[in-house]
Amino acid sequence: MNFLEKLLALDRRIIFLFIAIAVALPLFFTVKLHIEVTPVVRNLHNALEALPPGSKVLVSLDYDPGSMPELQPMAESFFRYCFMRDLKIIIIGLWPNGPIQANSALEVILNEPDIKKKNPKYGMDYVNLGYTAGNEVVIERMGSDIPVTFPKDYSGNKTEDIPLMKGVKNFNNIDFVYNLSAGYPGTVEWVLFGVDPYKIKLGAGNTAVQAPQIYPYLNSGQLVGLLGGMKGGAEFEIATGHPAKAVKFMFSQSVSHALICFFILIGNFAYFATRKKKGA
Amino acid sequence: MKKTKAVLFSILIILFFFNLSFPQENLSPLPPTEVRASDTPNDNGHSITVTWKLSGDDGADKKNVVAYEILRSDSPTGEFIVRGMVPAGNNTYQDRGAKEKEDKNYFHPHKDFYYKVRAKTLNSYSESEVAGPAQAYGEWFHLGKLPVFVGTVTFTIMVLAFISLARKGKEFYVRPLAGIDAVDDAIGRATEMGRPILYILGLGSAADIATIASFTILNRIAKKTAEHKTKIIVPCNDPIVMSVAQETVKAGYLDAGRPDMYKEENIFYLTSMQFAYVAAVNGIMLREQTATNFYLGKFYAESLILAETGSVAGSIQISGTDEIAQIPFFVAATDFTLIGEELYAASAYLGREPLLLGALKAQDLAKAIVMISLALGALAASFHLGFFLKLFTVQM
Amino acid sequence: MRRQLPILIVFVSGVFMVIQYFIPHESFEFIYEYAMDWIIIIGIFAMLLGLWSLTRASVSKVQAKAPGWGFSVMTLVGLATMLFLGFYKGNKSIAEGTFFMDLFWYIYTPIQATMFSLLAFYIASAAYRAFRVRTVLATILLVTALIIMLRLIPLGPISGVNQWLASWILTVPNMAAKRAIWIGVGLGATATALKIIFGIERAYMGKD
Amino acid sequence: METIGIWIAALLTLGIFSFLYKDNPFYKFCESLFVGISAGYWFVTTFWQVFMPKLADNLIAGRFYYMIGAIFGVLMLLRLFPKIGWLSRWSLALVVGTTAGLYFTRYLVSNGMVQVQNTIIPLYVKGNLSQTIGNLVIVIGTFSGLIYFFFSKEHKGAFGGLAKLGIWFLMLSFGASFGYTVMSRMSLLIGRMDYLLGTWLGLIR
Repeated sequence: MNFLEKLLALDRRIIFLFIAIAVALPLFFTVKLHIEVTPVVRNLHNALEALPPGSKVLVSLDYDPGSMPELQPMAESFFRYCFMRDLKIIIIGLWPNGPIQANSALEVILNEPDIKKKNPKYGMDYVNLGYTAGNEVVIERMGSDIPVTFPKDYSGNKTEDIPLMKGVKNFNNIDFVYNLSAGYPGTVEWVLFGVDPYKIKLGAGNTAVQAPQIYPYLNSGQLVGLLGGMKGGAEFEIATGHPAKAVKFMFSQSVSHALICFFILIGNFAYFATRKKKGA
Repeated sequence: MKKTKAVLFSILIILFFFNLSFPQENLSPLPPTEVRASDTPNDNGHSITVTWKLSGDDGADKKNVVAYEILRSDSPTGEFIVRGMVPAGNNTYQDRGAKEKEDKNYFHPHKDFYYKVRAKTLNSYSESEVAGPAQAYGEWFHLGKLPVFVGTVTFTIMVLAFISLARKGKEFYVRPLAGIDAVDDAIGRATEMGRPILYILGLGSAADIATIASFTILNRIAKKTAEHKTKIIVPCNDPIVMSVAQETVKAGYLDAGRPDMYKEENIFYLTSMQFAYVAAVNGIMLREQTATNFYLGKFYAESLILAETGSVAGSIQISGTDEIAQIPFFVAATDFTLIGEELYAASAYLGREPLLLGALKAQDLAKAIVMISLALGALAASFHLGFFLKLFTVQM
Repeated sequence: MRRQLPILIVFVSGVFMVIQYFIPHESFEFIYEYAMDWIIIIGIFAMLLGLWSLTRASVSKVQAKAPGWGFSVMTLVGLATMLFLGFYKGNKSIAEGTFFMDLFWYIYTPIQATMFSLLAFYIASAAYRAFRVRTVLATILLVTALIIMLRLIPLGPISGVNQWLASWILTVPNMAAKRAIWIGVGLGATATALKIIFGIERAYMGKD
Repeated sequence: METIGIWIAALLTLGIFSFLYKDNPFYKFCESLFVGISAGYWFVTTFWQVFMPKLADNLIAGRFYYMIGAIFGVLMLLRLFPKIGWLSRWSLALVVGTTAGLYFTRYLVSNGMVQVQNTIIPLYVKGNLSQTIGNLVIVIGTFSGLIYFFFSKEHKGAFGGLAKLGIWFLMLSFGASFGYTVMSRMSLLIGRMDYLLGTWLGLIR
């Protein structure tokens, strides 16, 4: 068996090893990748920029640990952006794990030096209202009364007593809604039960697999902007001028994508070369 | 020109002062007009739809109306309570309620209700005249679903007609399908090698159509394995699927006349959690050295893990799913793939039962109708004829 | 009785569900909601069948000292631990912060995330094996996959063209092919549903 | 607890990864533990989150319609007793019949009518060449794809040519989906690597 034939029947484990290296090694470096911000992300960023400081932003985290690699960086970069711009954050979850994910993202962001200087206060600048069962019905109920839908926050305080929630009755008192979604219930439900009846302004981040199903809502204008998968997360970080986890992870993405393409090419090269030989 | 400016200016000044002295009354917007309340069509009978003409002060240049409140009462002169609110620019509201009598928000059907609409500015409001009475009642047919009804009836008649033709002994031709022809070879290979066959029904429940189609295929394959005296292993991820799979395989062994060879412990339940199930199936493939793997049914992300592990083990693999996102991975990593509809057709192919073949013919006829509609529809749309699209439009 | 009655139940419940789709009236809505709940409840009872099958298989492996029986002991231990922890404090057993949830976070979650991430390796090895220019079909598969993957790699001057091409492929020809599959699946599934309701497809019922 | 937990999680992660090299006792250990834990977790959570609210609470509240579901549920369990096992078919019939009826209209509408509706688009858009081409490709692609799925006629002649075009479209779509999915699969691995190298070993931050 010569080299080319060996290459043709390459042991899978060699590919596995290269993939592991291609993903792990770039994590040690911080590289300024050129990532172009696509219009769908740009639109979301512009809509957020238009909000005056003090605006109230509702963040619905509708995912679980399975989608953390893609959506957690989006949650972190969004919280960072809000704190820097003095936007008030109201967190909820339509998935039971959402508010837990929010807390772990907040833990990361609140420890960043820039944010520490701002010193956001729980109850004044951000609040976590926790999870309520009922999927899309929760959105409908929030349309008429948010404090009734979420009577207590994540740690059991009465929603009415929280300073940030003063004057927040329903969607009329919310300036923007941001939804991170990994499936049902998620962005589709926010569009159908939030945007359509209550005319809320909605931006979303989705897993890459989910994103194509959401595109029609962008074209129709029901959705302001969309972050699709890790790349969308990275674009948002670039747009907000604060490259972080997603940008860093994108280096791994590029290297591993390039590696797969490279393997496909050498596989075909070996295939052609051996075929020629046999023909000769 | 100067004069008008001066007049406007003085009006503004006057308004300003009035505003200071009488903040409420003079800023009241014009009320909404032509308020109508009627039963919401095509619903369960617990909702009334209210429509109105926008207030004269609702518009881009005036903008002082921010929202409309919808109020309801049992009598035209009684107390009106707020039922809901919509932002400015909207002119309809569905007043909905629960259908359970014990619910706080129960909406009484067949009862007279009266409505008012209130146009609101930031610090003032004005009310429309009272509309009504209106009653809510449930409908017995959803008119918006008429196209679906027509489709249902037509398709049902087609299927039944072809099946009755088949019953009368009419023979139907179906073209060969690569994945199906491979099934016999795959079973033969396992027999020669003296190794078992692995059959995976996917992650669907026993009620998923793809899973049921897969049961029929399992039944045929079990019959063949019984004839060849080859072992068949069916690990399941749903308890009901497991029960059905046991019945199905047993029936296959009965058909082959070998009920004695049926072993229930080869059709077993592992766990219902996706990746734990996959972890265990991976182990089975490598430890049992299965010669042939079938993956037929509903598959999600695990499809590629299964297919690649099977290929490491050197098994012949035949796959099929209607889960569109997973077909590419089966196509890339298994030897034969039944794409989408081919999975449903496979049961008819394998059994060659005339009745099932008849249904397949009905499917083809329906497909022809769809294709003709597509072509005609696109032509109609090119000439801006909208009626054709309406034939397929379903209102929910 | 053994075969005729079940076929009748299938027919009646199937026809009812088709009819109720067209009837918005609440009386049908109520039965529909009950029926859906009954299905869920049947599924819950069936869970016991699953646990029984898993336990019996593992126990018999241990009893027979079959190869790898030690691993069956691990399965039984894991199962018994979760069942005990999940019930011993009543409905408070599965609250956040309990040992039950610790096992979920530190054993279940990492294993399941890792199993899922194996796909990164397998997608690479499958691409290597399958994407060869052997036939026209394999070539089409290969070329489109390459174009789409290249969109994540900085390519300098041709990056823009490639981005455009990738999104065109995803939104136009890809969409066309998916629609064809969807429509086919729709017809196949409705035909199969009809065959089930009319009792023509009945292999799933078994035989006596 | 957290430190021990992270160590256990990291070791189990490595155990599963070891399967990539070859099947081994470490993987077998993780696998069998995973099966047991997951089956238990699933049973317990379904019991508390579905069984209690759906059945127990409703029965306590006096909604006895739910008894019907429970009776069918018990019939399902009779499978464990061979002599009366056939009674479980009644429950099975209810499950299959109900969902077959449900899926019938669901597939007809969302897979059939809605898709046809979306494909009825003008073949010529005045003054917009790219949309004209796009629409043309969509209609031709869907049409030829459906030809490929035709079972009654052999793929020969002009019909066979269209069917071939159809399968080309299908392959193009499969290639695109494959390439598109790579990113999300890599994301998963990046997540695990980040856990091992960052959360566990603290090598990266």
